[in-house]
Formats: sequence, C-alpha cells, structure tokens
Amino acid sequence: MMARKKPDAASAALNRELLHSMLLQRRFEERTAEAYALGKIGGFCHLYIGQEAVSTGSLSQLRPDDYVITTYRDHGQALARGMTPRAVMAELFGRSDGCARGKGGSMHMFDKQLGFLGGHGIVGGHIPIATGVGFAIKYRGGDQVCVCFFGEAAINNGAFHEAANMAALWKLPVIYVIENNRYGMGTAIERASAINDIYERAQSYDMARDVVDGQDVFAVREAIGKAVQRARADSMPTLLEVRTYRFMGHSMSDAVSGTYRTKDELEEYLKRDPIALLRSRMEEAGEISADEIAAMDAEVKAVVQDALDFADASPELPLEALWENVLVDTTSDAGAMPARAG
Amino acid sequence: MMARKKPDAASAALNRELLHSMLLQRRFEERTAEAYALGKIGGFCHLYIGQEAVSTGSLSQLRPDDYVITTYRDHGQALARGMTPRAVMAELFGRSDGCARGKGGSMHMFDKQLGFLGGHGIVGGHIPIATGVGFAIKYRGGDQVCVCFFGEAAINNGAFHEAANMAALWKLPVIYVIENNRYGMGTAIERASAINDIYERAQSYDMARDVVDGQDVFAVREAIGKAVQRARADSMPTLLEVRTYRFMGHSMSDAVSGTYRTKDELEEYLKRDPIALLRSRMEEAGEISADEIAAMDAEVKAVVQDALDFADASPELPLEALWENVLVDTTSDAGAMPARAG
Amino acid sequence: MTVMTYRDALNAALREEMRRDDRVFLMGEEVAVYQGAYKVSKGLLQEFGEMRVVDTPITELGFAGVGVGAAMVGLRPIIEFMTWNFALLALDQVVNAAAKMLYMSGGQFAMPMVFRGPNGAALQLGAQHSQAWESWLAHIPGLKVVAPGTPADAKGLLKAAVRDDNPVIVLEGEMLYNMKGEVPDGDHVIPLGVAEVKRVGEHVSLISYGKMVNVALQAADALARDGVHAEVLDLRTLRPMDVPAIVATVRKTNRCVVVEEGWELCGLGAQVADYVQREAFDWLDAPVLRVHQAEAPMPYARTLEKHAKPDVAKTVAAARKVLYLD
Amino acid sequence: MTVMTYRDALNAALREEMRRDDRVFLMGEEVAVYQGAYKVSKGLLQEFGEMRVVDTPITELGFAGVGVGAAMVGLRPIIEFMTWNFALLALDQVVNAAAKMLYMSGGQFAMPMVFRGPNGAALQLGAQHSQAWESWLAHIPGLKVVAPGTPADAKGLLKAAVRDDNPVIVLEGEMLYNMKGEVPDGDHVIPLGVAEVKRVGEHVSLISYGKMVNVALQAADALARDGVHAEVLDLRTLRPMDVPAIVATVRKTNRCVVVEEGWELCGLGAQVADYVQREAFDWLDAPVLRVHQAEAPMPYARTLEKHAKPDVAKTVAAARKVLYLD
Ligand SMILES: Cc1ncc(C[n+]2csc(CCOP(=O)(O)OP(=O)(O)O)c2C)c(N)n1
Ligand SMILES: Cc1ncc(C[n+]2csc(CCOP(=O)(O)OP(=O)(O)O)c2C)c(N)n1
Ligand SMILES: [Mg+2]
Ligand SMILES: [Mg+2]
Repeated sequence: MMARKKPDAASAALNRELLHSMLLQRRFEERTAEAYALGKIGGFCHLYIGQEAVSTGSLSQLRPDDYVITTYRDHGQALARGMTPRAVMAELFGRSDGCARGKGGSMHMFDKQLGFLGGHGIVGGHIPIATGVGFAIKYRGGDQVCVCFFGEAAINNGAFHEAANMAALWKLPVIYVIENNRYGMGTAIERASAINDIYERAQSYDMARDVVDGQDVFAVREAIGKAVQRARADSMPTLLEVRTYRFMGHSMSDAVSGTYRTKDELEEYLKRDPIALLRSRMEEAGEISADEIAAMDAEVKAVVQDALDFADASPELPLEALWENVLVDTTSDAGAMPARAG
Repeated sequence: MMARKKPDAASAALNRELLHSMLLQRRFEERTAEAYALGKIGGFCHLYIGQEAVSTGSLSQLRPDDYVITTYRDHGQALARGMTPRAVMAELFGRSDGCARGKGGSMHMFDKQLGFLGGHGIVGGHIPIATGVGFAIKYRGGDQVCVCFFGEAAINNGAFHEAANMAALWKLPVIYVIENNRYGMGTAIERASAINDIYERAQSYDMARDVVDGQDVFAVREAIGKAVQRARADSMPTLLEVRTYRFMGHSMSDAVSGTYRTKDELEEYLKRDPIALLRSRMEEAGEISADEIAAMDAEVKAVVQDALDFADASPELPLEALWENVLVDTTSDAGAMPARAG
Repeated sequence: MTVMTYRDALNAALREEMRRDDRVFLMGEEVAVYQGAYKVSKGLLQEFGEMRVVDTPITELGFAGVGVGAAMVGLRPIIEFMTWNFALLALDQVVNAAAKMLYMSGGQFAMPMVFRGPNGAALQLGAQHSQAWESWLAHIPGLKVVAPGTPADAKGLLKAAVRDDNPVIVLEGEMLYNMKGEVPDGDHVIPLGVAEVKRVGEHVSLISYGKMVNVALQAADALARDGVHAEVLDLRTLRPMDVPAIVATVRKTNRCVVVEEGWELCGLGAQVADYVQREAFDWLDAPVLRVHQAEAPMPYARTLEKHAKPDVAKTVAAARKVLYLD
Repeated sequence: MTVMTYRDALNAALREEMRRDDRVFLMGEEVAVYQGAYKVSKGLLQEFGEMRVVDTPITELGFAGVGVGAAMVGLRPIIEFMTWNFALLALDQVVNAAAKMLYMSGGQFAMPMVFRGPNGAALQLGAQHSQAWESWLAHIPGLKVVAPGTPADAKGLLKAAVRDDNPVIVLEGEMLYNMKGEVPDGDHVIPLGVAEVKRVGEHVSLISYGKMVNVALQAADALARDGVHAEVLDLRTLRPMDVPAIVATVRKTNRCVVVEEGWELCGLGAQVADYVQREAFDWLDAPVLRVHQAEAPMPYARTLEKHAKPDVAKTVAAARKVLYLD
C-alpha cells in the first residue's frame, strides 16, 4: 500500500494551489521560528515543517461546510484550511486580532467560520470530540464530514480506542488521520506501540483503513478522497495512517536530532521533502517553470511578511479581556425550534 | 474455536475438586441472595451464578504464588482462589472478620496471602493494575503469572487498550480473561462493541488470543493452561475470551430478564449450566454417583451455613476503625536492600 | 403544584426541554433501553427515539468528549454519568475541553451542555462508589455547578441548566431520587446562581446544598425543639456561589455552620467559611464550623458508614457549639 | 551545603533512593532515552537500566495503573507525569486505586508509591497546560501531598516521599527547575507534614507553598522596605496540613494572607483561611485574604497571563490591606 502513487488527474491549476498551500505553510513556519527566537512568540510551539503534504492533501478534498479538528501541531492545518496568515500569526503573537483573540496561542487555533474546531493540547483528547462532531452531523441528517488529525503516539491512548469504537458502532462520518511522523516527542513508534502498522488497529472496530505515503500530496489526496466519499455517502468512518516525518524538533526546545534520532536518519528523510517532491513532479510535467516557482515563493514570502507586520501592529488585549469569554451570558431561545440542517 | 472440547486427562479426583469449587460458589451465592433480601448484606451485590466454570477453570491452573485480580463481581473468584467462605461472608456482612475487615464489601474482596489483589469497582480500572503486576513479576525476575478478569463491556474502555498495549510491548506475564456474559448491565455486546469477536482486539497489540466456551470447565482449563504456559515460560500476555452467561440480574436490583433480555434467551442459556454440565460428564464417565453428589452438596451447604453463622457472630467494627487504614505509619527501612525474588 | 419524586421531576425537566428544543439529546450508559440506571430517563427513548436518547459503551471519557464535539457544532447535549464516581475518568473532557473551549477559542465556541448524574454516597456502596465531587467541580472557571436538594429545585435547575449556553454540572443524589415534594406546575425554571432561604431563623445559619439541605432542615427542626431558630440557606448553585445570600444570612444570625457532603480538607465548606470570614468578619460571634464526611475513604460496614457521614446529630452539635450552648 | 538547582536536587533524590532500594523505579513519558521532558531524570537510564527507568506510551491512566499494580505486589514506583495537566487523565488510578486500596482491603495493601511532576502554570502555555491541582489532590484522604518551593525542600521531601509507605503526590514547579539554592549534604530527608517558617516576622503572616513561597518571600522583602515585617510560612506538605504551624504564626502576627497558585473557589487557600478562622478566631485583627489565580482559564497572551497570576504586587497589596495600611 506504500507504493508511490501516480499524480491524479487534477489540473495543473489545482497542482499550483497545492504547491502554494504547502509553500505558504513552510515559509510561514520558517518565520515563526525566527519570531519565536526573538521572543515575539511564547510558550510551546510545535512546527509542522515536513508534514505539509498531509494538511494540504487532506484539506483540499473538503467542502467549506466540513469540519476539521487537530492537535497542538496545528499551524499547517489552520493555513491549509484557509485561515489567513495574519490571523494565525497574530494569534502566535498573542494579539487581539489573533484567530482566538490571543487567548489560545500556538496550540489552540480556532476558526468557527471555517469549521476549524481547534488545535487541542491534551494528546488524544480531541479524538472523542471528533466522534461527537460526526454524531452531530448524523443527528442533523447532514452530509458533512469531520477530519481529525493526530500523531501516531496518540493511538496508544485510551481516548482513541473509545472514540473509534463509538464512531464505528454508530457509523459516523469521521476520518481519523494518523500523522505518523515516527516519533511522539522522543519516543519512536516501536518503543510505544506493540504493532508498527497502526492503521491495523481499525480492525478492532471493523473500520475501513488505509495507509499512505504522507510526503506525496497526491497519494494523500487520493486516500482522503476515498475516505471522504465513504463518510459523505455512506456515513462510515475511516482510519487513515499517513506516513510522514517532522523535519524540526518536537517543539522549539527540542534539538532537531541527537538523543532519539540520528542526523543520518533525518537527512535520509529530508530527501523526501514533500514540497520538493511536488515541485519536481510539476516541473517534470511541464506544469510550472523555475521562474514561476520563484515568483510564487516571492509572493508567499510577502504574504508572510505582511502577516508578521500585521501581528506586530495588532493591539495587545486590554487587561479586562482576562475576564471575558469565561462564560457566555446567553441562554437558548425558549421559543426556537431550529432547523435540522446545518 | 468454540467447538466443544473433550474432558482432559485430569483425574477423577481433580474433577471432584472442580465440581466442589463450582458448587461451593453456587450454594454460597444462593445464600448470599437470601441474606441480601434479609438486609444482612447491603450496597451493590453482583452474583456470579452461571459463570462458575470460568473462575474454577482458570484458577485451578494457578500456583499459590500467582496473582489474581478481578471486578466487583468477585465472590466466585475469591472462593475459587481459596478464600474461606467465612471470610467472604463476613466481608459481605461488613464484619470485622471479613477478608477486608468489613471495609470493602461485596465489590472489594482482598486476600494478600493468596495473591488475591481485589475486586475493583471502576469498570476497566483494574486492567492497568494487572499490567503493573506483570511488570513487577518481570522486574523481579520471577515466573509467576497474573490473571485479570473483566467483563466483555470493559473492553471498550480506554483502560483496557492502554494496559494491553503496554503488556504486549513489554512482554509481561499477564492473562486477560474476558468473561463475556453478553451484557454489560442492560447493554448487549452488539450495542456496545463494533465487533463481536472481541478477542480479536488482541491483534491491535500482536497479542496471543483465544476464545473458549465458558460453560465447559475443561475447555476453560485447557485454554488458560496454554496461556499460563505462555506467560510463565515466555513472559508473554494472552487475551482470552470466555463465553459465558450470567443467570441472575446484573446486581440485586436488576430483574433476571425483561427489559434487555428475554426469558426465552435466559432459558436457553440455563440449559448449559456449567455445574450440571460437569456433573453429567462425571456421571457419564462413572466418576461420581448420585449419592456422592448429594453428599458433596450437603457438605457444601453445611460449609455455607457455617459461613453465615460465622458472619452473623463476627463482631461489628468498633467506631474507631473508621480512621484506621487510611494511611500506614511506616516507611521503608533505610538499610534494607531486598531480594529480587518474590 | 404537583407532588412528585425528585426522579420524576428530573424526568419531566428532560422531557420538557427535549420537546422544546430538538437540539437537546441525552447520552450515557443505560439511559435508553434500560430506562436509566436509576430510571431518571424512563420513557424518553420511547418518546424521542434512539438518536436522541443514546446508550453508550462504558467509556466515560469517550462519550463526554462526544458531547463536547456535538456541542461545538450546535447541539445541546445532556451527558448522564451513571454516577459521578465514574465521571472521574471523564474529567479531562469536562475541565480541559468543555470548561476551557470558549476561552481558548477567544469566545467562538460556546459549550451549551449539561453533565449530570448522582453525586456522593448512597448506602454501603464502599469507597469507590461514594465520592462527593462538588469542591473539585466548583473549583473550575468555565463551568457552572448546581446541586438541587428538592424535587422542585431538581426540575427548575435542570431546566435552567439545559437552556444555559455554558457547560453546567448537575449534581443529583441517588438517595434523593425517591424523595417526594411539591413542584410548581408549568415551565418551572430556577435561575442559576441564586441561593434560597429554605427556612427562616435568627440564631444560627445552616448553609448547605444538595441532599445535605435535608439534613440541615431536620437539624433545624431538632434545634427548634430547644428554642433555637436556625436559618437554612440552600446554596443550590455552587459555582457561581451566591455570596450576597451567604453574607446576608450570617450578618443576620452572626453564627454559621456549613453542612457539606464531601471531605473536609479543601471541601466546599472551606470556601463558604472563607467567604464568611472575609465578608462578615465583624458580624461573626463564633468561628464558622463545618459538618462533613470523616477524612477517610467511605467504609462498607453499615455502622462505620453512618459514623463517617455528616448527619443531623453532628449538625445539631455544631450549631449548639457556635451558639456556645454546650 | 552544596548549591544546586531544584532540578538537580530532584535528580539527586531519585538517584540516591534508587541506589538505596532496588524496589524503587521511575516510570513515565520520556523519562529514559530523552532524559526527562524537563531533564529531571538525566543520567538515570544510564545508571539504572531500562527496567528501572521506563519510558511509557502516552497513557497516563494506564501507566499510573501500572504503578499501582507494581506497588501492590511490593515494588516502590515513582510515576512521573510529564506535567500534572495530563495527570487529570490518570486521577481515577490516583484517587480510586492508590488512595483507597489500603482502606478497601482493610489494611492489607499499602501503596508505597510516588506520583510526581510539575504542577501549575509556566509561561504562556495556555489554558490546557497551566492548571494547578493542589486543592483537588489535597482533598483526598489516603494521599499525602507535598509541594516543595526550594531545591533543599525538593530533595528532602522527594526522598521522604519515596520512603513513605503511602501514596505521595509531589507537586513540582516547571518554573523552579532552574532555580538554585543550598542543599544540605548527605542523606537529606524532610519529614512529611511539617511546615517551615522561611522568614520570621511579626506584623503579618504570609502562608504559602511550592513556587508561591518565592513570591511570598519577595513580597516580604518589598514589605520590609516599608518597615513591615512579614513572617513567611511554607506549608511544604499540603496534606496532612501542619495546622499547629498555621495557628502559631497567625496567633503571633494576628493577620494572614495566603498566597496560592490555583483558582479561588475551593482553592487551597480557602482551607487555610478556614483553619485560621476556626483555630485563631480571637487572635485575628483582620479577615484572612487570599492571593490566587484570576478566576479564568489561563490566557496565552503574555500581558493577560501576567495579570492572571498571583504575584508580588498582589501579595504586597493584600498584606497592606490586612494591616489597614491602604
Ligand atoms: C495526555 C498528554 N500527555 C502528554 C502530553 C505531552 N506531549 C505533547 S505532544 C507529545 C507527543 C505526541 O506525539 P504524537 O502523537 O506522535 O504527535 P506529534 O507531536 O508527533 O505530532 C507529548 C507526549 C500531552 N500534551 N498530553
Ligand atoms: C467506569 C465505570 N462506569 C460505569 C460503571 C457502572 N457499571 C458497573 S458494572 C457495569 C457493567 C459492566 O459490564 P461487564 O464489563 O460486561 O461486566 P459484567 O457486569 O457483565 O460482569 C457498569 C456499567 C462502573 N462501575 N465503572
Ligand atoms: Mg508523532
Ligand atoms: Mg458482561
């Protein structure tokens, strides 16, 4: 199942979009790392660099009314889902124009308009939440899907097991995407999971499953496409293992290689940079020229610079904001009987 | 795998012991139900009637230095492990001679001498504890095993998943015995688990697995025997599904049939009473006569009556006992370097 | 007014709210086919069907999370824990997800949901099945916490909880389900955050909540026989706590006993005592005393369990002590 | 005396106890190969091998339970939670198993084990990674709970915790790991349950614990500049709490401020205030005040986070208020 897939029939225009999405994530996070070093961003910050084909490949298959939920390693998915670099960067800076008013930070990007249900900080904790989103979709009789990303280490957590069983039992339109980057912090998958082909855990729930090369955006798109179809048409869940690699440390305080993985291993994986792979395929297919790539890169860099400037200029929250958003002040309208759709 | 097994080569003497063990549990619990109705026993009380071949079949394969841990439905295993009917009944009566000084009650039978690590009240909660016992055995370089009983409904709980993965990953001598009596309270297995052959969940951990007829004490013995061997010799865990049925309600307040299972279903299962099955096999083999059975029954009934009398006469705890056993008053001896064995 | 049990009052609240709003659903262990472990959801499956009355596997963490997800996208889940003892497994979803989602998302995701079930000890259920969680839950910003002590409050507070757009914890009492009381007819909704003086008195304030309100009321009866008129304040909502009501009663009686179900150290009563000493310091004629569970896991043995629990005699004794009568 | 960091003091405590007793082992996420998420276990894998320094999958509930099982049959586990935020998932094992086993078994199964890790907020980690659990844990009979605020206390309390035959909770502080201080040489063990006066004064008592002790000490410095001599009492052990020490300092100064890390409602300070009003009622010249985290989930934004946390300025203000200086 790991065999390299041929590019699908997507048009050159689509491929450009995919490349643009991935490049934006990459450049955005390169500057994020800089801003972090300068102290403009605080707390934990988990970069996504190396995994961009997963976010872009998956989310490019969704409709605007679908739902996405993910972990603390959420910048990539936020951008791939269409959040503006400005809103994401302002959030990283903890400013009032951030996508969560500066209250969430790197690990907690949210955008209700885009059905982006947040980055979540407790490993495994958002997996049952995704099941609940699937439940709500079915409850309302909609045909949306919910895509839930988590790392390979999260699959050992009880939350996954409980959530997957319910999704399969109740036939819910949820796609559980394991971003298997081989490490949970400093622990290699072999030291944490009793099996290595973790997508096989779907068997415990009689759930559809698949495994795919996560550095190949077309392969991810294809696999997710099938899963989306299964969810939308048949309201059935899927467990999809996407094999990828993180090119940076676990978080900003973790060395890129050293204690738990070797430099050699890292270099081996760096050869399969998902952006370089897509670019060369597009170049080979004559879909894009070196000049066009340079222009795209320049444009993306300018967008990221704009985001940084915007975040820098965005106002700090007033101190009273501390007490806002603890509770809402509303109750459900006693008379309303809402529509089922939505 | 569900095919009926032939009696193994165990001698007639062993078979008598098995029958005696099962009969003791049955008669003990029949009187327990009476005592409960009389208000001598309080709280939750979960009878084991119908499942006696599981406790007896499994525990008859253990050594005295092995470990056993189970759920709130623990009278059967306590007796099968060799706890005296007196100590168990006094515990049910909440008296000072109870096996847990009357502080535990029906759901919390303990006996340190017998390696009986308790009945536990949180569904799934004791499964990781069993894994820890296995860890300790391996840590000390011993060749004991730990048998952990739980119901089929517990397998959907995250605790099972986390515990099983670690046991397989670390190769621990633990035998996880699912007592699949088809219902978790009022919920049939099909309404709680996305698969029905739940022993197959062991695949997620590359763990040895088996399924066996739980009304046939020989079949249980044989399957457990293999698992014990695997644990003792190779320090490898097993997931063993034992298919059985509870002849009573979930607890004393639950009707025997009605809401969630039909009288017809119950009657069908009652035909496979594990005690009747063993008895008729022994009779067929000419190992025991009707008179001998009657004598055994009379003896067992007398033992149970003695336990009731003992429990009735056992003193109430003094009120100060409320504050005892909250903490111990000891610390580890600073000098001692204990032996590894044990 | 209609006389009904606490159980039926809760059942009526669920039924009325589910009729009123089809985004409301009930989920938990044994709520549907079995009609509820304590029959609180009796008949609801039959009326609303299996999509709105949902039996779950034994996965407290998982189904609490399902509720959180459903609330995020517009439903109004009522998550029933068979008892709060088991909810310990789900508290990550309650605390880290439900209570923090609105804040973490900068105000985008309100969490209109209810977590409910019986809290605290019943009879002889032993250590693992007899825990009172009110002080833990009341500690968490982003939650509201209610603990009704009568059928009327059970109905009114549960209805308010379902309508509130925040996550609301409802702590019921297994020992209360059979208790009868008058319940106002019609759409009986009690505002959250408002305590109630359940009995007027001038000599001492007995402050309580949930099933302990009944202990406090009985203690007040007993005290009255000796001419001591106790005022019984039922907090009803534990978070936010009705501090003005606490202050008002203590400023009136100058003496205060808190009757709480849980353990002493960091229990709910410590907070009440703190409010009192802070806001009514100059009015206090004696230190605030607390009646609570003995500082031990709950024993099974009947006599020990009785000895461990807060009760009328202990409440009377504490009241007499703050009145310097003994 | 040797000057070392809080981290190294913990490391030394672990190392010494593991050398002393080969039943002691350390288990948790990233404790071995990675040398600890915060490097507290640095070098231990190398010295003791992988059976005694054990990396686990991300299964807080599971590996806490593994510790419980190992303790039941004679080992002395030290369970490291990467942070106490994640331990929320494991509290069923801590509360329902570890804390109750001895009691439920009628005294047969002691639980000689330690649960440890950093508690409370660090810097800008946001709502889910900044929670202080001390009042929850201190609420539970069957546990002991310590919160060391200095390197010396970290070493002495952790060593005592490992030797104690009961389950002991050790609440460390991520912000403290780099803090340096003098640590007595040799086998430095501090008895559990004993508070320490960290600074003598007569005008007001600042009662604190864990990392907040340092806030209290700085506040005392600031107050001293205005001639106010604050006494700083470090509780060190939160359960059992050293009530005589609390009473002694308040009877001496007649005024009390509690500096705690968690939220207000049902926080640790409420219990301290309750003890004070109960046991030193006639000595109090002003209500006890509390300095605590703002009643909101922790915000990410730097300025808001600072505003949310208890700090020196707030402590000074509270002290001046109980002294009626402002
Ligand atoms: C319940 C819980 N335990 C521990 C942590 C600390 N932690 C954060 S990320 C992480 C590793 C997760 O690895 P994986 O799931 O593979 O995702 P990745 O970081 O590789 O994307 C750990 C242990 C946490 N956030 N939550
Ligand atoms: C975590 C938890 N949730 C719910 C309960 C209530 N409860 C007790 S037994 C039980 C059913 C368990 O069924 P199963 O595991 O099949 O065991 P059986 O009772 O059939 O032996 C439930 C839901 C509990 N004790 N613990
Ligand atoms: Mg990973
Ligand atoms: Mg069952």
